[in-house]
Amino acid sequence: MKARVIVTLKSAVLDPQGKAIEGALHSLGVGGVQSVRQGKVFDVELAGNDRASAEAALKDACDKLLANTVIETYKVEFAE
Amino acid sequence: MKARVIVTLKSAVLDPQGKAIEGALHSLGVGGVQSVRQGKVFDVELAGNDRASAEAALKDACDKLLANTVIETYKVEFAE
Amino acid sequence: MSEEKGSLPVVTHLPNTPAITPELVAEHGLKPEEYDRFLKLIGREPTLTELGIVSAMWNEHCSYKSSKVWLRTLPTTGPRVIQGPGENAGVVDIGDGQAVVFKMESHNHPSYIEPYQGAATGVDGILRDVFTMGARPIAALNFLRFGDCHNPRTRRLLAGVVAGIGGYGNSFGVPTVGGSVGFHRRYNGNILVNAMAVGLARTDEIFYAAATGVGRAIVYLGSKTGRDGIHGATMASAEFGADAEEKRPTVQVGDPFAEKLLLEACLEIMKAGCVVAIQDMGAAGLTCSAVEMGAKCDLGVELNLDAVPCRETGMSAYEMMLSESQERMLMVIADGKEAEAEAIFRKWGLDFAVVGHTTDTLRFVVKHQGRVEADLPIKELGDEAPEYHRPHADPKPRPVIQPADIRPPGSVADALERLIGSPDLCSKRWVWEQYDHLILGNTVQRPGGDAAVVRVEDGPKALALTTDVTPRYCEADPFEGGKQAVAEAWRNLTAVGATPLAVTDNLNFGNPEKPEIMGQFAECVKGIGAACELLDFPVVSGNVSLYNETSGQGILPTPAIGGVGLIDNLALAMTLDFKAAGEPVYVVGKSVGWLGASAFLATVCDREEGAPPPVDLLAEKRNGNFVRQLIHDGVLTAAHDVSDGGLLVAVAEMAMAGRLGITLEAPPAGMDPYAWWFGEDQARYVITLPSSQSIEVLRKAQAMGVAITKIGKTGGDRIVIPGSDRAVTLERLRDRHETWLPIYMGAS
Amino acid sequence: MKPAVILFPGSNREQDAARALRLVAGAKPTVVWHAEHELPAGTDLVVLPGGFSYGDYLRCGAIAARANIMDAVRAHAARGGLVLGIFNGFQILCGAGLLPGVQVRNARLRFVCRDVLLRVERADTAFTRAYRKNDLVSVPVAHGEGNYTADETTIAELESEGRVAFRYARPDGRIDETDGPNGAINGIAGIYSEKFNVLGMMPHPENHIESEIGPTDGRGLFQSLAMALKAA
Ligand SMILES: Nc1ncnc2c1ncn2[C@@H]1O[C@H](COP(=O)(O)OP(=O)(O)O)[C@@H](O)[C@H]1O
Ligand SMILES: [Mg+2]
Repeated sequence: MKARVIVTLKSAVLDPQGKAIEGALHSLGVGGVQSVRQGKVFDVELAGNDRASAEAALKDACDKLLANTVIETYKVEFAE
Repeated sequence: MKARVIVTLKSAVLDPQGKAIEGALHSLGVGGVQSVRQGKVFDVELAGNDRASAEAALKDACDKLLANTVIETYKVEFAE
Repeated sequence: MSEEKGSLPVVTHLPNTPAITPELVAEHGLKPEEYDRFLKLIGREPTLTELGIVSAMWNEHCSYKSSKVWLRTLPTTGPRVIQGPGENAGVVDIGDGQAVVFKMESHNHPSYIEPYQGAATGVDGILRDVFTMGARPIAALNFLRFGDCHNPRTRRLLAGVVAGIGGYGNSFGVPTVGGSVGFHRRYNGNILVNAMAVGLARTDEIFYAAATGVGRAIVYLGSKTGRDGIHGATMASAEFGADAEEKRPTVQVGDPFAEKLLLEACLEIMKAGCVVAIQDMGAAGLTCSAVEMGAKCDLGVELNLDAVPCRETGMSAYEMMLSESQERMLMVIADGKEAEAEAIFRKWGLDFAVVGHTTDTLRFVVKHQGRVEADLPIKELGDEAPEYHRPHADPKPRPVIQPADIRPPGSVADALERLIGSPDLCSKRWVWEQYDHLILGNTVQRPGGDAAVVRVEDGPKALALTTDVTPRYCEADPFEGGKQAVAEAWRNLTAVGATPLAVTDNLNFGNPEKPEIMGQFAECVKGIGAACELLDFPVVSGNVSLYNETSGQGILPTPAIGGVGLIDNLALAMTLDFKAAGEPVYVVGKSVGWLGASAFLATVCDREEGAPPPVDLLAEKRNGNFVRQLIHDGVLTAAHDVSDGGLLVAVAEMAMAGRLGITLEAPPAGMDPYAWWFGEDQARYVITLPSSQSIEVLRKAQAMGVAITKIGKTGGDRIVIPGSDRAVTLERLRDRHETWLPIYMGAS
Repeated sequence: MKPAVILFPGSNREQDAARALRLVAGAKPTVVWHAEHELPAGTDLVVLPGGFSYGDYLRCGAIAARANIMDAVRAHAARGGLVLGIFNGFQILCGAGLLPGVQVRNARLRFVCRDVLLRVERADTAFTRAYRKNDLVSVPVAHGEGNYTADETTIAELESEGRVAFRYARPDGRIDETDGPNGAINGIAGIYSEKFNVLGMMPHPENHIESEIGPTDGRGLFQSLAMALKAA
């Protein structure tokens, strides 16, 4: 089973990388970009196909490792 | 308008990050994880609400900056 | 070129689908006559895997087919040389049972396509070359050339390359202590990324690639194999065309973390006595490493690809043999030591697999899924590689430029400011602050001086390290330019008080199939050889990078020289900064005011013309030995070699570093001031000493026949130039020197 | 003094730390592999050295923070034992919850290796007693992710409890908030735990200890530890 975990910075946390990218896009003349925030995505391949237990395992993975919940939030998605 | 750009490594490209995370999840006893590949996500705020022109701008942004098309592929999604 | 081999065992039936077409041969970069040669060698049509193997072995990168005849002329031996060219890295004795192990290698083409990963994997490969020999890496350097700074790609390439070198070296944990950065439009389509690594080993614990003993296990170690860089080695030898984009997916990604583990695991199993032979998988991975292991000592090799750890599914024999996945090694393990070796590798979390064994058949046999995919004569794959004596045209000599031919646009002070803030001569702090140059705690002289100085273990010995070449000179006169590159490296080592030991080189040139390029190559090598010979500075390792050409435009001939010197007691090392006010400043060596091919002419007058300064190697040796002796006698307070920009730039660098000014004396009577201040005569140093020592030093110079001229006295906060419209404050100079690069890179 | 230096896969300044302990504090450090469950008996100081554990691939220090040995380190700290985390070691301490906050990418988004000035915020701890309060000491930094940050409450707490150990300073002693090496909030270069027995810092005192190599301002930290552990 394939799942995708998306980890993003909490909105109150400063994102220097996003800011830099924003600036760079402006100077490259890419039109209309107002703000950019950068995050991470993990594409995970899981054994079995029980959605609920997979979701539990991924939540566990996020809390233990994938996200730093001090500054980040996460979301788990499953491919249809 | 909000859009999300997801940049992932082409499948044949080595992903040292993913490999290390995979190993760590195993040793933390997170069940059922077979493989992990890491990517980036950019949450972009755009002016206006013309989907087509936004999409064109983001494609441009990806080719010029957000993705390293030598080793990465990207996908643009719009929030409903 | 060589006599016919009469009695090779010939395998007649290997199923080969697809059939080998002329197109397929061409795609593999083999010329029709080279393919014919291969056919004759094996006596039948090759399989696709065999074609891949031979294309890897016979391409320029692995076989040195265009350069070998010239490389053979270089001096490569000396009383301290333990291992010259031919192994993964050169090895030089530094006494006390210790040896320095070093080499330089290019990653030019991959870095142009993907600057971060290209540069990172360049560092990756050269570090592995050094620790394969049993040495722990203790320093890294790099030599970089980019296109014109107005070229839109330059900024991005520079940023990516520097980040990649830092990203890899910093994480791996080796201090990057020196290098060189320059710009020229002739590198617009072909940047140069040459990486050098230096390691330390015990003289009795050096490891080699040559296997011994029949029937011994060949073990695969490190990371898994993927489809990375297939055709990478071929790419490194092909001129760029408009289809460069097509070649993109062959870029590899470096994994410094895996390499660090590989280093520790390799050194651990070497210590444990498990290793008979070791070879890293570099260009054309498994193919080159396995063939070299066997061919070097008359053994056959049989590989079973089913055992190769793969990271992707369904990889074919062809792909496995040509993959350039990084962080991999091949080893022959000592009898009875497999289990111990495997335990060490597992502890470090690395793959370990027996993938073959040595044989007495002199054949290179590759099996996959029950099929023989290749069965080739192993020695001939290496020894019978084509070797070309390519036609070479003699370079056209350029006229000597007289000072009277030059009309500089401003004053001497203006020219100094221009030069010190120019892309080539400005401070490269923006670059080296992105490299961890302090890790391991032995960096005595950091980047910014003449040569980096790195302590050996707990001292008192230290190594001096530098990379040099002046491509403008090589373009103007390849022979003198080749000599000069060696002389400048030798001089930089001498200026910090080191005794030069040996060099590694990285010969970067255009398309060798053009006689004028081959002429540049031949003359540069001759010049390098002449200088190395006379200066007792043998070449112990190196690398050749040809086909640095885009749309017919070749790079400037750029034979980068990496020099290594020894300091017996680092308390006696020398630095270039002015130390105290009121000290006399001298220039050692004769000045005629040579402006041809100078930085002044190029930067200030916008003219790239004229013959470069000739290098008098005897004077070079005499003057250098004189300065080194003064340093060892503890007489000097500062020393700096004179190179790009001439005397005034050298003095300004010393003043900026010491935050102490100088009042200069007028040029000698009859000397044109621009020629005096900016001429690039060779074999020169600027030195300072306490005035109490002056008489004695002048006497010694006279006794040794060394020219020495007083040029000023330290003190104040500016450079006072007689006859100039104004003095130049150090503050202004430093501002010029330090800000060009950060501003160019858009850094705050 | 009985220090243990923890070795994680990808650590690379463990020898630098061991050398400083040897040369300055006269100690014989034991190197302990991350997969161990116990510290050597009698360990009175744990050092988490610099490096790129697990390549810093997920977030700096994140994977190492979950290593077996970290439970033993946590227990040691809970007993009041001394713990020093330098650079990656600091990142690991934050990742393991032994210190609050997090290090993010340097504000200029580049790795930076250079000497910086640190202001010693207090000289009454086991780590700083050989210095004086407000001393300015020169030590190098070498990191790409050293931009220390935490939520407002945490920062307020750190400040009010006097738990900032070092700040990046200018030569005149003022705090360098804009021009520091990494953009850390309030110029924070290092912090203490609540009981002042755990110190995490980004700069490298262990690289400034020998006069033949360069400045020696880093010695004070190791001298302090030697004093503290002798007194204990
Ligand atoms: N890419 C680089 N990496 C590290 N150090 C560099 C780099 N480029 C230049 N430097 C350092 O800047 C100083 C000046 O370089 P350069 O002008 O080429 O010296 P020289 O003329 O003495 O050979 C040297 O100490 C050199 O090591
Ligand atoms: Mg020099």
